[in-house]
Amino acid sequence: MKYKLFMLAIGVLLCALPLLAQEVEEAPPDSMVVGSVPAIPTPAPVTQLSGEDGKNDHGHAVMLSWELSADDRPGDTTSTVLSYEVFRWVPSMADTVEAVRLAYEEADAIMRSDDAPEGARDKRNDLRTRYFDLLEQYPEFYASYPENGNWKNIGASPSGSTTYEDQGSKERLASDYLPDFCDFRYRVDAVTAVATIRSSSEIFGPVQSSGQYFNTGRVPILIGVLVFGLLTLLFVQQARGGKDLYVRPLAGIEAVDDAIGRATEMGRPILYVLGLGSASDVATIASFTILGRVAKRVAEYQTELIVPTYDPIVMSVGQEVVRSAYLDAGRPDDYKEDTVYFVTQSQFAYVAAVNGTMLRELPATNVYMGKFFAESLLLAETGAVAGSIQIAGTDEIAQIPFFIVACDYTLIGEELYAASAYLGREPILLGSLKAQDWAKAAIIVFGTIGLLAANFNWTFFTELFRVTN
Amino acid sequence: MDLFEKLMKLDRRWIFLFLIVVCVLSYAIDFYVPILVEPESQKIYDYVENLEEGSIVLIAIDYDPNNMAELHPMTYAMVEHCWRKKVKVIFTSLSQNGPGMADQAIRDISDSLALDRTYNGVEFKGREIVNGVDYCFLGYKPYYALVILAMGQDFRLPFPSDYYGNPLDSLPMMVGTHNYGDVDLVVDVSGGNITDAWISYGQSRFNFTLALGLTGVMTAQYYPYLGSGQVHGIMGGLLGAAQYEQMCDNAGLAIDGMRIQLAAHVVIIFFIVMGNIGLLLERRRLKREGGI
Amino acid sequence: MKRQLPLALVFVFGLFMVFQYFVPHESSEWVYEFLLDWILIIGIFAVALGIWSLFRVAVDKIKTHKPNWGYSYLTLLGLFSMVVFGFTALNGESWGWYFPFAISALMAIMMIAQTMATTSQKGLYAGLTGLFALIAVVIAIFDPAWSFHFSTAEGVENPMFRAFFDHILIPCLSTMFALLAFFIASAAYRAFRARNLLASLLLIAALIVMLRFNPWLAAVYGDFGARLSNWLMNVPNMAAQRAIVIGVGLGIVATALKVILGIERGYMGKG
Amino acid sequence: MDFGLYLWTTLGAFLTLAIFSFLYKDNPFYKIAEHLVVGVSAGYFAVILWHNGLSPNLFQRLNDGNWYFLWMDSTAPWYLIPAILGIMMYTRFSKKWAWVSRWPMALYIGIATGVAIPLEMGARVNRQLFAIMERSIDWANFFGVGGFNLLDTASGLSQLIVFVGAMAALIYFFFSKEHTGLFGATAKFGIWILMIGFGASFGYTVMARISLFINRIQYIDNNWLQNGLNTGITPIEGYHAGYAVIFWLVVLIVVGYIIREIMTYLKTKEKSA
Repeated sequence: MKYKLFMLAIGVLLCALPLLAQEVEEAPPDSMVVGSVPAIPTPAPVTQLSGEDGKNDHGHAVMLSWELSADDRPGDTTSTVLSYEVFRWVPSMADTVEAVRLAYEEADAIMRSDDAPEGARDKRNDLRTRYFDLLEQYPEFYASYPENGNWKNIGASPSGSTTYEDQGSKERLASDYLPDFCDFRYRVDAVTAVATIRSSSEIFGPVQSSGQYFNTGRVPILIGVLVFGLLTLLFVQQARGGKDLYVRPLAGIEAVDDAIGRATEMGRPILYVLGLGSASDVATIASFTILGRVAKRVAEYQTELIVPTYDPIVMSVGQEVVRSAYLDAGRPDDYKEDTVYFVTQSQFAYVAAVNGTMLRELPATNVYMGKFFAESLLLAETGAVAGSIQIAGTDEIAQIPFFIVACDYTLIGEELYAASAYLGREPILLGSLKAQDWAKAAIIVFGTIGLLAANFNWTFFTELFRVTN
Repeated sequence: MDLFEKLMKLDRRWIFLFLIVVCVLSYAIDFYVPILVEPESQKIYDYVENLEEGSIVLIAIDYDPNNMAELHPMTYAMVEHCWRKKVKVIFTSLSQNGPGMADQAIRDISDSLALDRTYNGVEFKGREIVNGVDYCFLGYKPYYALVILAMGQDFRLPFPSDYYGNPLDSLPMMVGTHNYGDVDLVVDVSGGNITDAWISYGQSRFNFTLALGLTGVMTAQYYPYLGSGQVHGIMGGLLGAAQYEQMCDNAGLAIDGMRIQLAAHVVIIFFIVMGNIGLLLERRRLKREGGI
Repeated sequence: MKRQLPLALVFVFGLFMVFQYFVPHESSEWVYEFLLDWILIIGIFAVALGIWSLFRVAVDKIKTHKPNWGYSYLTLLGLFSMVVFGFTALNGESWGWYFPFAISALMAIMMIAQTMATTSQKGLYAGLTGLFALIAVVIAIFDPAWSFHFSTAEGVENPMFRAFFDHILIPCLSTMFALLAFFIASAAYRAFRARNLLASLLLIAALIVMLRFNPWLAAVYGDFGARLSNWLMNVPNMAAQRAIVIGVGLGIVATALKVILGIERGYMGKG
Repeated sequence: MDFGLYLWTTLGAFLTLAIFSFLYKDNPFYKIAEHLVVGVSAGYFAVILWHNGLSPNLFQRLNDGNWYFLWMDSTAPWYLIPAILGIMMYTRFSKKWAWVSRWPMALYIGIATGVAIPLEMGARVNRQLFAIMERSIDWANFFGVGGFNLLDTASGLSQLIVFVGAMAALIYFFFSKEHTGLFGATAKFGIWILMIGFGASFGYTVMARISLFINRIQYIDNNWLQNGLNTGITPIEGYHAGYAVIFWLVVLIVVGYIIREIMTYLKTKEKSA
């Protein structure tokens, strides 16, 4: 918790610092001088300033680090250093470049306005070309150090911190663009409560920034994905070879078939809710597979199916799924385009409409599969009023309790993803369940070893799983 | 069919009706809710209660209109308590929409202070609240972590002048008031992660007494700090606000809301208990019938 | 072509996105951001399909006189009012002929719907459509008080757009949300019965945490209740969440892998 | 409050009560509110998506924000690709060409699932696994920090329960192994932990949900009743409009009853005719 807090705070600080730099610039240092503050001795400068290209990034960033000033002792209220100001040597041509950029922005705005004069577009394009040409020359400008340039405050770090990331934008048209492959030089000032009382460190440089082609901090994830992918392929292959795989029965899934039968007997429709996710949520994609099975069964029994949707893409994919299912069942003529229809993209308006549908159509069965948020209980309770059998499945942890309370069957978290494999009883799909089980077993084993390792201080083992960045 | 059997098969609409009637009635009728004060909010009250006249409390209004319902009552109760005790208050606001909240609170509470009131049997004469004497509103500055750190050196660093543009040294109460060392209590009323910064940048560095006013959903997350002593007291959600109002004997919005909250709660729990008793009786009856 | 190409597209783009995650370089990020824009843009284009579906279902209801068909007019009216208001804005303080325009434009659209819905009097409604459209166009041409805005978002500041948002949308949506207070009560009543061990555990844990917030009942167990409920939230609840998160993570990765590898084709209607 | 605004507020209050009437049963008032809000919200989101989504992400890139230049002189002409893909979605209007719309859909799903794989692996699996390993169990304070205190969430025992509980719950999610013997017993313990967790999180939400209802009561009271009936009286001071709420509720019920009577009368007349 504390660690998390600390990282959060540091993160917030890092984001805020570049902006603070401008803040500091705007207010001249003199206004900070307060008469009643007692005289402060000049603090000791920071030592061992060093910098390197930001690791595992897209470039445009330099990571600086230093040793605390002797007058900055964390926890000691008598220490005088309040913050560290970071300076970079900036060539004077940078001002010209910025001026061209501003001129470009202005020309761009003029061109976009309703009453753009003749030739506005050409003027803008010229400025743009000129600006990009200037950017190309940045390495030369920086190489002219120490001629034709001066030190510029680029940000500040609170006392007690020993690092600062000089991070610029990668967008060439942004005002805080930081060019790659330039020889940067840095200096850090230890600043006291009186901004004029400060001391500068030695100058560090040159250092260049550049982007990397491989993020070494994410190796554990890569290994995880590769191993898990191979396991899945292996078990799918095994299943394809005809190996019989056992799967434990899941009540919620067995209920689906019964529910469709019940609906047919009662002559009432089945309501299938795909949830509030978009088609880019994997939960919704899993739900499509289940919808396909349900629709096929529905087509065979010639029951009515109602699928109100929340997202237009989900609607389009859903229509495709249901149409194919009717085709597979050999009843393409029974398919109606409006089986899957769009309601609205507003959470509670959607719920209002679906709730109304439930009480008017009185479906025999309601199936909720996918992503659900606060509306879960609104839907499930209304469904209970309508007397429908309800089957739910979601991976949203906060909503599972409500479904458990209000529905007859609930697929908890991972079971939703297993459901599509279960319903088909196709060996290929079941193969991946086996892979998931192996992965869980591996997690239990690694977790146990890791806990032991933490207790015996075998940090090397824990570090194997650390993901940075 | 006895009562419990009926209850077991009760239409939910009776529950709804019951809930609506009870809620609307408890909103309309001003009845007394005995509020049990929990130690974590009692501690804050006691601390303020024991402050001497002329002490200074810093209240950080770090919430926006979204969390107003839960957090505004806390601010109202605390500030009124302080001012009635002639304790001075410094307001800051490290969330963007905070100044509006603070401004509104200051105006409303000043109006209330103009009236004679009796709280907990003590009579307080109405008095005028003067900017610079009774309070100072520093205003809003972005990058809260840096502001919190800078205020540890001197309030004048981040806020050379107050929200209304007066230089701090021109305000009588700020003369000689420089940093957290001159403040007796810091209260952070917040609906977001600014609280984390107050703990890790403010309290753990400058070691002042910190009290928190939080939304109900956040409360469980900050209990560990109570145990470690970093936080002196916590007011959690509407309940915490109501407790503070109760201790001050100054019923306000929180106790108003508490009446409904309480009524609804009792109704829900009543129905749960009845349902379970009904279940038990039914089971016993089935067993008896099965035995025969 | 019809079935194989989509699968190939899923495979190629999916695999690219998987490995892009491990390449922080600018060029890889550029492609990543560009592809995410594809998703966004395809999604927004599809909104027209959604609106079309909503429109057609409403018109169909009116046409076949399904139960409650009359209310469908309200849906259409609400939908197209927002569209008309959202793309027009006043140029100054004066309303000018804005309301006559808005009403005739809306009527024109409603008459289109009516023409589609009616079976017998198509000619009449088509004529009315033309008439209202003509009025709207004439006002639009000659009235300087307001204008259309498609490329900039002035319409969002239109007072009528704001009023519909503040006084129709917000009250309805937040009331719908507030119904939860009742549903949570009835769900608790129905489900919190100690039928078996699992139901009892659910009931007891919920009651402990609920009672902690009740000012009266808190008197019975005071501080203990607060600590117990905090313990429940931070220990067993934390364990449950951790397990579910891991399980869901594996489920997502497995499903996504199957989709990319073409093993699971359910989303194309092929299981 | 000026009259126009008062009318709008009355509409808001009416819709609020209309939606609450759903608690009794489905009725004409609810149907009015429901159908209206579906239309208005769909229109609202269409407009917002146009202005905030399509306009900056596509049009401004293709035509530099100016409608008349179109894409010919664009600085980012490659944005024609998603535009074409988006238009391909419209082949769904034709039966013959509908299959073309599968391409953008396939791209959509391919890109989305590809993004999800490493992201979910990292955020859910790796991160949680690391969180399990990161902290050693506090053996020194096994029964609570500074003394015997079983309810201390930082105690070694609590940490151990979190670990064991999470592992047992994971075992519950095993699909390909029968839940029997020791394995079954652990899985059973796992489902207990899950249920306790669900119960706690349900109980934690109750209070927040009731606050939503309080908020609605205050909306009707402060924004509508007090402003409309007694202008000039501030919401907090003196006047308690709760009685007025009851009054209006009664009025609504009576009016609703009369309307219902009329409707049934008309229906029977229709039938007899």
